[in-house]
Amino acid sequence: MKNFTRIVCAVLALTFCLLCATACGEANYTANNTTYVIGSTGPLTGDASVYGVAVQRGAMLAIEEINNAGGLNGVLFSFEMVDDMAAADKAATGYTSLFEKGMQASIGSVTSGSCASFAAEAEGDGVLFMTPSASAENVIETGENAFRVCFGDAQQGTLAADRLVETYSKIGVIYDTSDPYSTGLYEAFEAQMTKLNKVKDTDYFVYSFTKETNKDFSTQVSELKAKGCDVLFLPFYYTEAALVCKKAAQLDFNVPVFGCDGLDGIKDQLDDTVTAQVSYITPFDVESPDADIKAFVDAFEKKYGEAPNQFAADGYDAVMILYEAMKAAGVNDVKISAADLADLLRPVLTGGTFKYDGLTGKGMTWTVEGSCEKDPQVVIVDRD
Amino acid sequence: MKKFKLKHWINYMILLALAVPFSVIAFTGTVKGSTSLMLTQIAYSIVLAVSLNLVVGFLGELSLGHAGFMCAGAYIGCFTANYLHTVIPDPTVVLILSMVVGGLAAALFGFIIGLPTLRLKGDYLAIVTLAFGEIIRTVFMNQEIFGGALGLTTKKYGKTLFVIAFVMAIFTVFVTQNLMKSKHGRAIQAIRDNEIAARAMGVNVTYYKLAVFVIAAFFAGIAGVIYGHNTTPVDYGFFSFNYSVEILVMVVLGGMGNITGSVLSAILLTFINIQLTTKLSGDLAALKYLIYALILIVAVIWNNAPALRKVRARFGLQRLIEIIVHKFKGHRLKEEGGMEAPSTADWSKVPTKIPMDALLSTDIVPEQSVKEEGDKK
Amino acid sequence: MSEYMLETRSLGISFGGLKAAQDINLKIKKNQLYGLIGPNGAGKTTVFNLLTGVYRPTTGTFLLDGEELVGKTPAEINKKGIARTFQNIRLFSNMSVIDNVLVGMGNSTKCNIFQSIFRLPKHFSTEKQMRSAARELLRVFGLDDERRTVASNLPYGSQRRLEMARALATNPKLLLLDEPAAGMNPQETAELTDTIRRIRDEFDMTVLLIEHDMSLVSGLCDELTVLNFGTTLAQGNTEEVLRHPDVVKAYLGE
Amino acid sequence: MNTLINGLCLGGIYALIALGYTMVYGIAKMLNFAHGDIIMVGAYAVYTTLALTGHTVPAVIVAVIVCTLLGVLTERVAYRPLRGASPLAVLITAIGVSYLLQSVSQLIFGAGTIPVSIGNWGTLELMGISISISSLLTLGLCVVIMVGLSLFITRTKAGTAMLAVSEDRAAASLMGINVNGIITLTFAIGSALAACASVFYLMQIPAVSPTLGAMPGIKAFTAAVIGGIGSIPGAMVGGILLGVIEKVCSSIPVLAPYTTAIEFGLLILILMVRPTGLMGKTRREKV
Repeated sequence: MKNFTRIVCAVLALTFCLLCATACGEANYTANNTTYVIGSTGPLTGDASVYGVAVQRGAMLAIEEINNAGGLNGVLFSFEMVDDMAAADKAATGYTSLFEKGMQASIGSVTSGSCASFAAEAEGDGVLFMTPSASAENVIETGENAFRVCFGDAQQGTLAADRLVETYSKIGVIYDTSDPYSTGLYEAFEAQMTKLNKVKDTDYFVYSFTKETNKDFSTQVSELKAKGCDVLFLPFYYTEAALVCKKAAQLDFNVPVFGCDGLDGIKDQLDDTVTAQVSYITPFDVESPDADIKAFVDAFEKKYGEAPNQFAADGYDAVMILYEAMKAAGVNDVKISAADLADLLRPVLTGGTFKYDGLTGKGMTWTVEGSCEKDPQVVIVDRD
Repeated sequence: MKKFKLKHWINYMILLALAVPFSVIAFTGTVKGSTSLMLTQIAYSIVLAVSLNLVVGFLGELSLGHAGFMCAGAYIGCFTANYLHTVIPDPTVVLILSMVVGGLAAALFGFIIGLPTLRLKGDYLAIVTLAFGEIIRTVFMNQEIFGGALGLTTKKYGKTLFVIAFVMAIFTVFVTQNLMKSKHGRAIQAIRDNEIAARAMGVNVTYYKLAVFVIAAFFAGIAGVIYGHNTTPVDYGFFSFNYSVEILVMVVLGGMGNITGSVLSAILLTFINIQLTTKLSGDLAALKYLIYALILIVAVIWNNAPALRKVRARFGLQRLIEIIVHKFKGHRLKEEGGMEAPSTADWSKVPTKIPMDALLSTDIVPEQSVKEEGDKK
Repeated sequence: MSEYMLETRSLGISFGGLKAAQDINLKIKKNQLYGLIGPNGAGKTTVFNLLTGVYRPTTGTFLLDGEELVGKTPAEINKKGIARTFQNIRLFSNMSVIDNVLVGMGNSTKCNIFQSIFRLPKHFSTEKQMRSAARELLRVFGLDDERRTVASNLPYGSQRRLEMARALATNPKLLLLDEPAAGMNPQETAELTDTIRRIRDEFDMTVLLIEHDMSLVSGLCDELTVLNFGTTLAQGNTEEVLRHPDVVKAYLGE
Repeated sequence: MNTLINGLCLGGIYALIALGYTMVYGIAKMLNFAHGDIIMVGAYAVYTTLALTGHTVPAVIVAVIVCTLLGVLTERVAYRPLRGASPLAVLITAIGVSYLLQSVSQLIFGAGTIPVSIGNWGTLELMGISISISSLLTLGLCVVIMVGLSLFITRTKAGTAMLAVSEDRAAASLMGINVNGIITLTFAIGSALAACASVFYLMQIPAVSPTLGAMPGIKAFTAAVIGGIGSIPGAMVGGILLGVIEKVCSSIPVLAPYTTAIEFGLLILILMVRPTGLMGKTRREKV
């Protein structure tokens, strides 16, 4: 028995040493960089993967464009993305692995829940990020280095309320109580409706669902039909919204459907049974005559064989903003640490003189809190 | 002086081997953020796996709601921590206090869930624990004070969290191991092996079943608080049935009723999991669940299939360890048969009767044994 | 001190309409070896289940050493002093032989769950005491050498003996043996007879046993009760009972 | 009223799935946790055949064949080696099979939700309420299948053999019934029912994803337990009860977020009062 014990001890001791060797890492992860590394996490699998993949493609396109133009003072850019499956804990793990791969600036996470987690990690290391699409209010509240490209939930919800009351008198609302994006939009919508002196259950009717009951919408739709609503407001993601549309068509309830940017992508999910008009708020219009947008759409279609959605444009913009800001700040050191870079970029972004004309809005500027001020370039996309 | 027994100390040795060098690094220099995250996850996985093993491996009841206890601990513990941060400046004190609160809260839930176990068994109990787990997380998600759908925002503890997490892992192993190697542990295992006989031997089944659920829930709650200090926000989606199954996979892989096995498989699976998450992308991520699925199926069939009993006795891990130990001891190996040691992963009801007895039994025909006969045909 | 160790007064139970046992009146004196026999389905094991609290009697009552035990749980009844073995062996099959016995000893020692977890001195003293008592008991049954074997790996006869040892470990006043000789060959049965006598003498025990093997019963028991269809057919001195015409008829047919 | 019809319709689907659970439990004495995922595979089969042929009828046939084969295969490979082992070991294997099916589908079809275009026959106006034809069809066919199944079990030789096996496996095998064959047949029928359920499911919810079967699976499992697992009328009652409750909850805004909690709460409540469900038989372990 003695011998056996000894051997076990020896094996354990050996593991000790091996583990120690791998764990000792100095804090300067950017020392070996030969390109500027921009990192991001997003859902590349799962129900929200359309957004993650779109952002990834948009960002890659931006990187390509920058590099083709010679990078920044001759130094190229690279982009790394880790799959977080829209889960907070995976976003944190993803963040640390990116950080240790030498990430210098980031476009954060794609979805709100994981971006909150990402932001908390980034705050500790002083990494600046510009999220393309995490719209929950708490995402940019974590610290001074958190910025975003898209509108916040509050802005969209308010806008939706304003638009809808213009044309419709009985608004049917369905929302997901278990999703931060959906509840954020709904709360803003409700607040605005109250401000507009609209009364719940006479001017608008609200039903809800959760992640566990997000498949069968027959009750919600038939109840709203019975109430005689003349429009459906669906502040959630397109997969579920498509199911609502189909259920409504099945029940012969063909009122217009209105949503926010989460509805981007719904086109592919609908078939010809759905005759209702579907429209949503988005700052990006694929068919815009704008030259920049045309160029982007063409390049995107050429590379990926399909038209970009708003998230691709957001991802593109986010990378471009970082690039422009780095240019404006005069960054000239490929081995600059993330925290130092953040200290350079922050004053530029919030200084007031830096403006960015992007695909998702003209004249973007950023508040100290990190939210984006841009012309409310709202497009209502009608399905063909 | 008593003889040094490796099997009493091996768990502590493994945990210390993992925790001590990194702690030294963490306190003297800098430890990588990813290493710290991974170690914390490993530590709370160990806490979860060992405590679930208490229920599944030792008490013999399948619990599919372990993540639910973790959820209760995470929400209540971290909520307390958020408040305590405003009163107590030292984060370590806050962490420890919140772990106690979170653990006790989860233990309360464990008590409530333990109650139906007194009337239910097997499959029925499994579905009830699953249901309770779902109820717990749904209820917490819908509370505005816990952040609603946004999740509960928590204050991260920092890179040395894993040190405390490992202290808790060691504490969990300490409690579980000492409990099992006492008269109470024997009573609990007796309930698993034969509840009717245990009752007849004066074992207070009610008391022990509740105690096991409460203790297991307490540790799951602590794991939840550690999770909450490691990841923000605390998101209800994390504590789904899938996570309960992940913990179950650790227990099954490590061997039912085998603490060392649980510790090792928790370390291994967490490590693999993190590697897969950061390395695999796209739909290949499904490979992770494919691996889990194969582990579950193969491990369970290997350990339980009646037809494989002989093969197991000859080639099983237990036999392998015996061969190694015997080699070192210099003893000659005992011949074949009767080699399955007490704490094996073998969980099956080994038929204790010979067929003769079924034929000779004269009173009420013992239903079970006849069935087993029938099954073999 | 009551005159009888066990006394049942018109004990009976019915499942739905079926009267599995009715009007059972046993009177067992201290230190007696008492037999309960009867053909298949006569309700013998049902009586054991009533006496150990597995079933609750629908009529009647029973007293152990003058104390009424009806309505108590199996664990409580065990603590009061009735221990049993099972017709279809119910060992803790994945536990070692000594652990099986130690489970039986659990309730006679006082050491709470916290004392055990935190390894307070009380834990060590009780463990030591229990272990030596368990070894003692195993020695009596010739199982001490196999104390580390997993119970399910024991040969059949040893499993039967272990069941008895485990039952005795709970320190009972009355021991109920359910077909201890089932499946044994004549030689093993002879040894068993010897063991049961030794139990009575060394542990100062009262034993009630169900058995089919008439040689065992006639060689061992002072008194018998014969059951048939849940009712008492005959009762009294072994030799007289075995000669009772109803009993002969029940066993051999007309 | 609308809610009630929606509930009945969903309940019918749950009941069909629950029948699969309950039959397998009654006869093989195991909980086939992977049953929900067989529905998912069925749905993918429907989707693929629809995409290839464009017709509903071959899609249904292919789905039934695929599911039946899959059910028999899982029984052979994963469950039969464990016959006679602890029921919990079997349950854990079943969970493993469930994960296996999900991850394999994800590797083949991707994790995303794919829309399926299957039957929209408009609505029927009846006394001021509009009911979609597909709901009526679902409800009607569910009833037909259930009645057919009951007849099969009580009137045919194979059916009575099933009953015999579920009563007492040993006795049945002594009577010359091929127990393994009957168990395989049970899995086949249960899986074929799952295939039917997948078609009805797609009529109500026209989209497939690898996790499609998980929730309906757990819900139907709950329904089977509520009704008393092993009892066929119990599965029907349980399924319909659960479907109606789910729909009633989501029609009341205050309760909607708690829908799942309420359903599971009901399960626990019923099990506390009747540990074997509403119509389950109590089995006592012989001592």
